[in-house]
Amino acid sequence: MLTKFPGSKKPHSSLRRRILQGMLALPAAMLLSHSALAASTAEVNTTGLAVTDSTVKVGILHSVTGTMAISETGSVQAEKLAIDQINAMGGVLGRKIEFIQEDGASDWPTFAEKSKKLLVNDKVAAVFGCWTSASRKAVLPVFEQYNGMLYYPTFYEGLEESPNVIYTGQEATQQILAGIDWVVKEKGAKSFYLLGSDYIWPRTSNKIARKHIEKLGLKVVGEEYYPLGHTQFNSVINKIKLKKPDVIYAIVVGGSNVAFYKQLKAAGIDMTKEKPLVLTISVTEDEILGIGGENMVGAYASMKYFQSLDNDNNKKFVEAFKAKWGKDIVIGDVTQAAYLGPWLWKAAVEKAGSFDIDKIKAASPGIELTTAPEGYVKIHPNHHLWSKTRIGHAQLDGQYKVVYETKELMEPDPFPEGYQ
Amino acid sequence: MSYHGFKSYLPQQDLLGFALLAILLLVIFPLSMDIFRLNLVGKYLTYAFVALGLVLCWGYGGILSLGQGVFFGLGGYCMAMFLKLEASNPEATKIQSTPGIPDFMDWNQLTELPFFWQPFHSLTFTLIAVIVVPSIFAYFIGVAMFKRRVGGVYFAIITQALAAILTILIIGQQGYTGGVNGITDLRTLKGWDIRSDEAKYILYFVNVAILFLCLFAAQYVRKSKLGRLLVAMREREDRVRFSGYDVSNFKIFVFCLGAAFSAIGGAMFTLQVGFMSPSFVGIVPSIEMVIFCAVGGRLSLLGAVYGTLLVNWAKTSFSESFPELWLLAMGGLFIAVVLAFPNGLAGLYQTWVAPRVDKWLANLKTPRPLTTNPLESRS
Amino acid sequence: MFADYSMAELTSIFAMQAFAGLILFSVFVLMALGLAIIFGQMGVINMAHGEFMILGAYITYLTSHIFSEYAQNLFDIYFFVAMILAFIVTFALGALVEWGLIRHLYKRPLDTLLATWGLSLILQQIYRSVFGAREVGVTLPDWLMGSVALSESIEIPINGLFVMGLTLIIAVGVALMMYRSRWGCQVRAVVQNRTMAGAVGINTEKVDRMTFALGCGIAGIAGSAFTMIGSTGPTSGQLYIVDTFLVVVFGGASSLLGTIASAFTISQAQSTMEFFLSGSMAKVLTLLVVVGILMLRPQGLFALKIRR
Amino acid sequence: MTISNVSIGAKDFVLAVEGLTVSFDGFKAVNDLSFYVDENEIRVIIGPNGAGKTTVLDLICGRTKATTGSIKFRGKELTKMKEHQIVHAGVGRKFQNPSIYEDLSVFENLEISYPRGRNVWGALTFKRDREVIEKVEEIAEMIFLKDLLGKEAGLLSHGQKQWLEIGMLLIQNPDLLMLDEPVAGMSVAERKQTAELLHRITKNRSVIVIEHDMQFVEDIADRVTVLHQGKVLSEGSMERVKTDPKVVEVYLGH
Repeated sequence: MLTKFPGSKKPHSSLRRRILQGMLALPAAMLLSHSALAASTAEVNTTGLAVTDSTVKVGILHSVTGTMAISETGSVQAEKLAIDQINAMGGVLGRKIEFIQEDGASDWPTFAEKSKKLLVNDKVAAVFGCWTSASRKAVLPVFEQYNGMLYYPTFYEGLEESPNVIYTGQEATQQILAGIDWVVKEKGAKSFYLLGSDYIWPRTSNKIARKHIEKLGLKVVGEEYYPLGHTQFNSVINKIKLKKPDVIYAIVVGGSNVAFYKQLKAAGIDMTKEKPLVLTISVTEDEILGIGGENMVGAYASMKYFQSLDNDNNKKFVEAFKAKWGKDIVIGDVTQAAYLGPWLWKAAVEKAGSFDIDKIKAASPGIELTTAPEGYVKIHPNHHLWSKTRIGHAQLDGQYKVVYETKELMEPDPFPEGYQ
Repeated sequence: MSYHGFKSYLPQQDLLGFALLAILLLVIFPLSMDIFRLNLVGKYLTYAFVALGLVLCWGYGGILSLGQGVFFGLGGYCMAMFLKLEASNPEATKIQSTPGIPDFMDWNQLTELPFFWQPFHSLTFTLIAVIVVPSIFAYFIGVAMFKRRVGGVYFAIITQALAAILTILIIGQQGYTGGVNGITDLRTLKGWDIRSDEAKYILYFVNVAILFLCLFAAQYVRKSKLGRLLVAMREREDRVRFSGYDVSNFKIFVFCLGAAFSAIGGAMFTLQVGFMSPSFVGIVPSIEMVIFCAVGGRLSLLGAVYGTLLVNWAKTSFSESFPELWLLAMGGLFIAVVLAFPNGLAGLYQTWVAPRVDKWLANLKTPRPLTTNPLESRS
Repeated sequence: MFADYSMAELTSIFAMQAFAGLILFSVFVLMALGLAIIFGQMGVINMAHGEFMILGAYITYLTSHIFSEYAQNLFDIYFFVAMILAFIVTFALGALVEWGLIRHLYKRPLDTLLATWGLSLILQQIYRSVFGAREVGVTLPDWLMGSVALSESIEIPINGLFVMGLTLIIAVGVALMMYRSRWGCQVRAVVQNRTMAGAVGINTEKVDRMTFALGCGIAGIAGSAFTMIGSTGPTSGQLYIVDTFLVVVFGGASSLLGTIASAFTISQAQSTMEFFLSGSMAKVLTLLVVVGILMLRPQGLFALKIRR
Repeated sequence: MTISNVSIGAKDFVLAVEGLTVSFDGFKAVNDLSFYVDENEIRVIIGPNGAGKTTVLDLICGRTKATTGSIKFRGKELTKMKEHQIVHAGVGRKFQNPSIYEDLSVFENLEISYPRGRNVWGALTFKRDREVIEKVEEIAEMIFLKDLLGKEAGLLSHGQKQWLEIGMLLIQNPDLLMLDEPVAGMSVAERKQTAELLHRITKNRSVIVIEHDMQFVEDIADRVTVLHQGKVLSEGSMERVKTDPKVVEVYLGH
């Protein structure tokens, strides 16, 4: 379970402690992984995956064309970086990772087609990919039918738990509840205006948010959805002005995001004054790049990772990422989650001592990663990650300053009781 | 004289073309491809239904619809609703707060099946609905537009707007439609697992068989007087009108027929791919389907099938090797077809290959004059 | 829904809402003007209109970079330079496209639609290769991004005012050009009778090229202006295309006045409905109403009854 | 195509045009026009360019809708009918430029005009039977195109195209035939043939002809109507019209 990053030969003392904890927790896994290193291909691969004595093939499946390419590019970069680093450390079970990249082209049926190609034709040992819920829903039956392994990076609405998927992003309750609790406690928020792009993630997330807000005895004064790609928000901004909520809870995505925040600023709502306060779960550093830091400054975001996170893991990660992809690049929540995918898979393979999907499935729950940029994460039996939720405060330079983080890891709860 | 004599609905050269296509689809592809590739071909062929409808509407009728995806989607959704209901039996959905309804309804706090989903428990109803619902929709659009003589570019843009409206509606009403995710995770048809390799083989052949039925139907229309009227209308709409025809009725008919074809394609898509998503209803796929038709040759039924196969094959292989270049290639293809080969593959075939085939056919049999129907010589 | 509010609040909200409608109106006019010229005067459907707009936006992005690198003290006025550059570049590209593509297709309007769609795909990919798949953030001078407080509760976004002013200038400019200048006279002559116009010595090819290029150039200015309110990415142009076409078609293709009237109708309907209904439904209803009216009156709002 | 003659007011007339006006954005192309056409009459309409001749035909056949006024054909009000209904009622119209289907053969051109299978179902189930073939051949003979039936219509000469269009009307056996410049662009020999053709085909129907060629007009006209600025300037036999000072003024005055 020693999953180290290159250059982390002298772990920080606290880091070492955590690694030691991890080792103590999983002595059996350690043994397995040691014995597996010497194992022959026939032993570690009983189901005919694309594994040779020296290589193992995996798939990367994201949109590099179409509207979603905007968001998915970061994930592709993160996954490639992780694969490079793993290879530099000697690969997985002594085998170098080779990746086959496919383009989902922002089109869900294409995702299904390509995932089938990766699993059936290329026999990849794992797939890192998908971004939107729709693409995941499209490929899910394929992964279940052909028994593949998908590492899915995006924060999403939950309501799903597949043995063939490891969800490396947060599900909705993890992301939402802590954020709302924080604005209520720290900022004294009493009324909320829920706003979103019109599709399943914002709608489900807002449902969870509304339930939680109402449970706290507070008020939702408006809830609204705009078609994906909508660019005119002046009317809703007027409505918001009329209702005077304490918090605008915004889950706007894609190109609409840019339009919304620019128009919000132009309409005289200065987010730094926090009247109303803007809390979002959809704007990562990636999106700010398009919106412009000056248009986003003052907003709060609630998610598990920010580029500015101050820990050694993250510093190394950011440094390596910039070294590979350019110094101006920014890293958002999903990008980091995508980076976890290959590492979690590596850990699972080593724990299982095999590339066999069924063994990876069985081995995955309980796997810990102490070297994750976001800090310590652990796979829950429901295949989601335990993770902390943080609140970031948007700065002029397009970065978030972390102003709060949950003390404990949040338990993933994809089917929240009473929130459905 | 060759002009009279009862016309054959399948003249020699067309017959040869149909036979070659049948051999390709029924023998060569199944023998040379694994089930994954064959299933892909099956998926492409569902788009060929749309392209076929477009040949009639656009190539013959001069009606360019940029909203054929609407009909493909409606057909596909009808089928998907049936399959989803079957997949959502109370046992499979017992963890839901309301077992027995599709999962996405449960997530959206629906506690009972909406009324318009009810009839989709019946396969018979579904099969009828697959064809009838889109046709009726097309009929209403057709009446509204063609009776008022909206045509050409206006029609194209209005159908495009309709595609946009329907997409927004489907995505917005996710409790009833599955929203942007579409209707996913479809498993069985009357207990028959449509995801197994065997089922995929069978569905492929069923798909090809239905495609041929549609091809024959289209060929019949093309060779009937209605087909000639369409050509006549495209050239001289006024003349047709002043020959005593209510032009709009013919347009409505051919538009509905195109819609029905598209809808069948949509239903076959759902069966073979296992889900249906609003991304087909939108503008982009609708225009892509026009290009399938244009590449094949807008006046050629067989061309529509070949064009669809070719463009999709190119798309798949291109995007596997050079995803970044795919859009450039596709854009270039659009422009090249429009500028250089307005009659597409079929046009190239007619110029370069057909004369030789004619010769060969003529040598094969006792020489006799071939029909000089200009339609055939151009299609 | 208004019971809880004071009269003053309501007044100011309505004032701002009316203003929101006007901004939307200006945005629509700006989007549609270029297309209206091309479609109305030439009968050509330019599906790449959105991509021309985005080209304008990218030019603005580049200009903002150049100014912040080399002429920080002039940054406040870079936007005007950017708009001019955007016009020049899109105008030039428009002329090139007309020469390479459109002029071969005047007799086949539906084919121009397909060819320009192909062009739009190519442009999108070029943007993606050159500027990256992510959206770019265009830094705007501070003075553009604030709002004017007319009263305590009425705030008007400056960029909205800017767009309105720009729209006014361009619309008036186009109208003057079309109806007062010699060039406009030639354009109208060519539209009405190409052969005859050629016969009396008008260089119809040149007129066509200039008309198309002008339409594209206006799209470029619009794109440049829209960096204030929207996103700039390879596929952002697609966001505008349906709305733009509907505005033009609804207005009656051959009439600039019609385009303006239709932009007004659609924008007011949409912004009012957005206020009272939810966003998605407002959009659906607006589109439905427009399509419905078009079915009743296919020639659009303003179309000349002509003798055939 | 027999229509019972029930009308009272227009009993003797095949066509009665009364008070017909159409305006295009204020410009009155046809202004309060009235005229009547008898059974089996050949009526020629002449007039300078822009007099409204073609517009009158457009109005009668329903291509343009009248602003006010009435057009009665055998007692039926045409202004309220759709184009194809007007054709069904027995009015046929030839356009100024030959309007034929160039991509179809001469045979198919005539066949499409054959008045059977005019609705969708009929067109789908239409059979090219003996009756159709005989009728097509008969008409083709009449319009001098018997030997060219298999030819693509686009390849015909200009004059042949004109004949083909006339043939397409004849095959419908209309009661009122309207011809817009049937000899324009024809050679002298073709003109003669056309005049002969017209005489032959007008045996049992009324014909309205628009024509500029005065020789041709004299050859065929029973009566002549001179239009000017959308109004009837003069009407009567060719002799009378030719000597009408108003007509001379209009034709020679400018």
